[in-house]
Amino acid sequence: MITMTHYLVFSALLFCISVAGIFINRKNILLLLMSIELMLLSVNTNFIIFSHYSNDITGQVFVFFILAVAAAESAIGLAIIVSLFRARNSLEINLINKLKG
Amino acid sequence: MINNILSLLIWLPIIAGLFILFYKKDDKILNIFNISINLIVFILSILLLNNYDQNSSNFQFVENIDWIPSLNIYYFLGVDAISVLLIFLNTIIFLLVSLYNSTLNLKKRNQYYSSFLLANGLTIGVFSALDAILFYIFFEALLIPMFLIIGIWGGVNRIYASIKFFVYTFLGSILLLIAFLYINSSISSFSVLSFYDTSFSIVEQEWLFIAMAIAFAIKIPMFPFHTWLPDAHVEAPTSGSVVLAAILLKVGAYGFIRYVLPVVPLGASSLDIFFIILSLIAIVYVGLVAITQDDMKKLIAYSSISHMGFVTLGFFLIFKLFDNTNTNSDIVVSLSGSMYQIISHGFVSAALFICVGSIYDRYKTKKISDLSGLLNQMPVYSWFFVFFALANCGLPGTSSFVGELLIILASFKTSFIYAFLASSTLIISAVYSLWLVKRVIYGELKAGLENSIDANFLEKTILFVLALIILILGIYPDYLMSYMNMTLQNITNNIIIKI
Amino acid sequence: MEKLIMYIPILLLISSVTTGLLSKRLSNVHAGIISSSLVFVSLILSLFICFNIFSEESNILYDDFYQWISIDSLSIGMGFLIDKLSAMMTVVVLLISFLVHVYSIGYMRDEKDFKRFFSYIGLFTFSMILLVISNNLIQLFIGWEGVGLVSYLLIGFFYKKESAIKANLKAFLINRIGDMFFIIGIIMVFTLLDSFDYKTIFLNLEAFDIDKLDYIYGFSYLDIACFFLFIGAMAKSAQIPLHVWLPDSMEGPTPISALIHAATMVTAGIFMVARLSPIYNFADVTTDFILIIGALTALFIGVIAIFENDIKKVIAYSTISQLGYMVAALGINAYTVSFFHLYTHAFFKALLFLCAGSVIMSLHHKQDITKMGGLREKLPITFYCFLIGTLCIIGFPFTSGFFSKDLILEVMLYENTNISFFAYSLLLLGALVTTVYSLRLIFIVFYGNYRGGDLNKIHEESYVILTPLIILSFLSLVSGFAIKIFVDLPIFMFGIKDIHYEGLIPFITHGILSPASVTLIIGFLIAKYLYLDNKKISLLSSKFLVMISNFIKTKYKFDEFFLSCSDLMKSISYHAATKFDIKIIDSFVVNGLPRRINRLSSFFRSISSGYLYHYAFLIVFSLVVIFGIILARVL
Amino acid sequence: MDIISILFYLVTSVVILSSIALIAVNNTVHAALLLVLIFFNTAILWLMMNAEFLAIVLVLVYVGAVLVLFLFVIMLLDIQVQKTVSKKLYLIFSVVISIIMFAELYMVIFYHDFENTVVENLSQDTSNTYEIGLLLFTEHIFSFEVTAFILLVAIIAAIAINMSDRERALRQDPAKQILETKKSRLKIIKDNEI
Repeated sequence: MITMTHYLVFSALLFCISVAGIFINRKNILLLLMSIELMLLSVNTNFIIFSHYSNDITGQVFVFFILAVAAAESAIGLAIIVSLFRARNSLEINLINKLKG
Repeated sequence: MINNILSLLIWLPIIAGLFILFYKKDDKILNIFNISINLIVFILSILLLNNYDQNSSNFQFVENIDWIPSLNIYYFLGVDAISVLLIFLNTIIFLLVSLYNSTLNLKKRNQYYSSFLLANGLTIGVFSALDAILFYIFFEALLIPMFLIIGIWGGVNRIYASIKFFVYTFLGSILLLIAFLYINSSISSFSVLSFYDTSFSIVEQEWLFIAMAIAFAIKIPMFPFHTWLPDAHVEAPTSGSVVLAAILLKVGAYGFIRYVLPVVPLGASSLDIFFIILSLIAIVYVGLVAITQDDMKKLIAYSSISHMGFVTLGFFLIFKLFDNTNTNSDIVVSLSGSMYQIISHGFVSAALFICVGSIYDRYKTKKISDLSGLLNQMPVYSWFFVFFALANCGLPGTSSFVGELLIILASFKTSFIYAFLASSTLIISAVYSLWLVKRVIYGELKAGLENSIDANFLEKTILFVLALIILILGIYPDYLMSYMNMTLQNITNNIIIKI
Repeated sequence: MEKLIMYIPILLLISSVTTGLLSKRLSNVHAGIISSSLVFVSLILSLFICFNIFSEESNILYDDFYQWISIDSLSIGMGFLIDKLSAMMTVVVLLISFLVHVYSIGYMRDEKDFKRFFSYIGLFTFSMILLVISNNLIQLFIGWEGVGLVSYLLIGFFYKKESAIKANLKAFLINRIGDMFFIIGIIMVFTLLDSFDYKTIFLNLEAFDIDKLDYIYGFSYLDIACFFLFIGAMAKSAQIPLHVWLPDSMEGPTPISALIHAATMVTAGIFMVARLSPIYNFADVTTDFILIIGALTALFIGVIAIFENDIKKVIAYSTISQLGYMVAALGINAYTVSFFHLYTHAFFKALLFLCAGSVIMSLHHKQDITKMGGLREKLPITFYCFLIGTLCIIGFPFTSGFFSKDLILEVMLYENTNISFFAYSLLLLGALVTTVYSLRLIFIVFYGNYRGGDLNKIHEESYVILTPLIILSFLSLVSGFAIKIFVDLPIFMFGIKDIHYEGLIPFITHGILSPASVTLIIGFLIAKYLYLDNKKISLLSSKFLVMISNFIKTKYKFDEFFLSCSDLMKSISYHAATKFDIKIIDSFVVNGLPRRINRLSSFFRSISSGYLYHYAFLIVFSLVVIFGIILARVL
Repeated sequence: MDIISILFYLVTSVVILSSIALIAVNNTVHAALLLVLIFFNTAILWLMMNAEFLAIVLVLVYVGAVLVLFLFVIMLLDIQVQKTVSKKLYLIFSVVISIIMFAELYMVIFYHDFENTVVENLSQDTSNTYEIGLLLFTEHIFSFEVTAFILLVAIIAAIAINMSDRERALRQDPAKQILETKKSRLKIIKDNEI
């Protein structure tokens, strides 16, 4: 029998992997963005799990909003990446340290 | 008009200063405008001086308007005799400085004048504010024009000097603000009058005293906090130095007599020995340091510190005096000496800085080793210089003697050692002042120093006025003494009541 | 009468200010005449006042011009107190000042800064009068510093000469050392007796219970106060060891040496002690000290003069030596005697200086006596005046010096204590030394052959210069006969010390028969033998004596001592400035604190690398940690 | 073990493995394709939880639009695939951190003991899409409108960001073209000048 715990553990595992993805990846900012998408996915999954098992549809409405906002975010993110690439001709993260104090 | 004269004195130069920022076309009009504003302020201060009733010890010309009543902050102005005299000193120095400035070649003339006008108004504000927060705001805002004057029109190393000046004094004022807020938290008022009625425990008073005393000690400056002053003086333009020495240092001394001694006398009396020692160190040690300075401005700056040591000595002797005699007459003598020294030093140091500045304008050097025998080239200047140098070493008949005499007198009544060390200034100040005169003024004219003109009419007028004031103050000091007497009696009573 | 007194300083001030400020408008001669006549008017006024004072017994004029300071109980006025002492002193000061004014019109006529000079001596006379007529200690101090100031300005009158400006700085600083102690002394007196005013001081002193006096290390409070006051007098009146400024002060113009550094200013110390004599009466230890200092000065500084070759410096040393006599007389509380010597000395020393000035002027500003000689025929008037001056100083019978010096010696002998006898012997030896150097001067300068080139170019100066000489010679000769006045002179309110004086004739006979006459004769013989006949004595070239004379020629190394003091001060100052002030306070503390903060901030700066994954890592890491903490609490 | 369990384990293992692959690969195209796989499988999981509407939206919007956008960008940018080994230190740190994080999450999950939560399929009769629509257009209508506005802003922002520097954009300027002369375009360099 697949219980709520199974789902939750899966979702947690997915989240942790995507967190590791953010650190491990130091070459390509696109992969970073993908890791973030993955993270959002795990979060959404969590919403759906709780919505399902507590029988409340509102959680799914939230997922809907998150999906919309995530789409918008990835669109802007990609736009930034494009202009960044134009400016620096590279997407390597370890070359981007303009914030250095 | 006479009822709102303080507001007028404060805001007229400030508004004029802001106004002048927008006009930069004609230097002549700027000069006339600047001088006339300063002249008006000066005349107003004479009115103030005349209309002040010296037989009353209350604050006069009081203006009390709601400002931020929810935080107990009021626009509360008023003066007693010491404020009036300091305001008068302030306006006359600024008038002379504005005259002097009009003889200079300047970049950004309108902004320069604007800074001075702002400083003028703000200093009057400092001296007339009776609300601690209002005082604090003027006290801090005063830094801005001074910072700009040093930082923009200063010498080579001006950025370092101006930042040092700013940070140093700012650091002190934070402590001051904390002290004010603490007092407010217990009496929920920022008015000086209610400060005087407070009664804190001795530990509280000690802490409050330390916080406020450091703020003002930096401003004066007292011995270990003094190193910003020589740097600031060396880099500041001449008029900036004049204002710095004649006015800004007095703000610290004023703070002591208005906010420290009467508010936390117990704290002050339990820690006064440190301040007496620091003052004596300032007198002897800083005086010694002044002797071998090669930069004239630095020398005068150190001598200023040494002379301000007398002021603080006079302030902090009072508790020991009271312990010894239990009467207030000695305390009044000591405080009178300090106040007199403050006013006298304002004029003497201003005059010396103007002299040095004029030498710098002509020869582009302040180094003593580069100069010699100026008497041959510009006799009028040189004689004024000699006169002011003599005044600086406390020659009787000049104003500096009076303050020093009274303070040495007071210090003798507490301890022979204090008096001995304090009177050693007679020798030390003579050494640095007259050795300076010997090397710069006397002797054969050094090659390469020819072709400079003597003082022009305006400069002669400025120096003559200063010399005249110094002489009059030295020959007939009783006018000021009796003018201040009631106020100082009142302050003394405020202090004694709480001990 | 009181009004008249006020006019004296005012007139002098006017003289100083007009010649000083209107220097461009006035011609030299006019300036000289104006200031001389103003001084003359004040002289007449002072004479008038003096006669008035003497015509009525113990009449004292006392009032304040104005209140200088009044704070509660402390009140200091500017005023005057004219008794016989100050009235006579005023007359002496103004008389000599007037003569020097007149003399200077001739002497300084070629100077560029003629009017500045007159302004200075006007100011000097003003300050001196302020000092003399003052009725309180603060005004005394103001005048005291004022004359010091003018002395400073006048020594540096030739400001281009390096030696002159060194000398004036030295003079002022040494005087300042004295002044520092002087002001402490004044304040000590004030603290004890609660007033600066003479009248109140002395009244309080009379009422004061001497037994209640504090003792510090065995010295009474008054002893110490008087000691400090006397240090001030030592500096002003050039007593060992603070005498070093006076010989150097001869860099100033010669009339100044006559007025300030011989007749008036240097006697201010004597005047001060005489003025405060009621207090000094109680200071037994200090008066002994004064006596010793005076006697030592009188002898040992006199000895230096024998080896000095600068005509002005010889007279300067003789001045110091004569001041030693006065101080010694003060040391046995014989204030009037001291004052008598002050009074006669003022005339003959001014005379000597003015004569020296005349000689110097005739020789075109040569001062070295080895380059002079045989000037007797060429400068007859100067010679006779100089001779009179010399006779006075060596105490030749019937001259003024005879009376005053003999009186000092008599009183000293009469005192009859161990210490006074010691001082007496020193003073007697001093008298011998005085005779030797004075006669040496006159023999070398006016006798023998001229050693400086062509004698024929030399001629007497104009009568503007000679008239004051003649007047002074006359005064020097006759002033001694006023001895009765001085012996009876009451110093202020207190009775005088009993002075053994039987009348003029017995005094003269006694004086002629005293040991002083023996020293006179011996001195004359020595001087004649050595300097007039130029005989060599083999004894003098013995090793021991040469060593001693070489030591004397170094002036006992006092100059070196003060120089090393000033070097010490400079090096302390230099080290304090560079090592302590700049290095420790400024660099270490003041700028060190921001440096620490900078270092801290640069550490934090290195943490924020700008890399996204670093930030992300930090965020996640702190998230994990916070989460862990919450978890640990919940579970 | 029922079919649901098998499906669950299958799907989850695919998702986990491909997500591990996703963070490990260097090739961006591969990564994007792996992401497609992950999304598809997650959609299956969502379907298993009766969230049909969202599962379909995920496939349509994410796989169909967003990931295609990713692929477009990847192709547009022509990124060189660089094979550089990540520093071991980073690897260790990240793995450790994620393991700790997982452990913490795991503890939370088991602490709450969600096993007891019972699924009551009350809404079997109405469709999931209907219910979401009902909620979305009644209670959350304002949020919905805001979302729409956010999307609009995103569109405009994406355009604006890439429009910003005009210098680099290749554009014809007829006026400049006319003014060009032969001399200004051509420079003859002689032998000795080289």
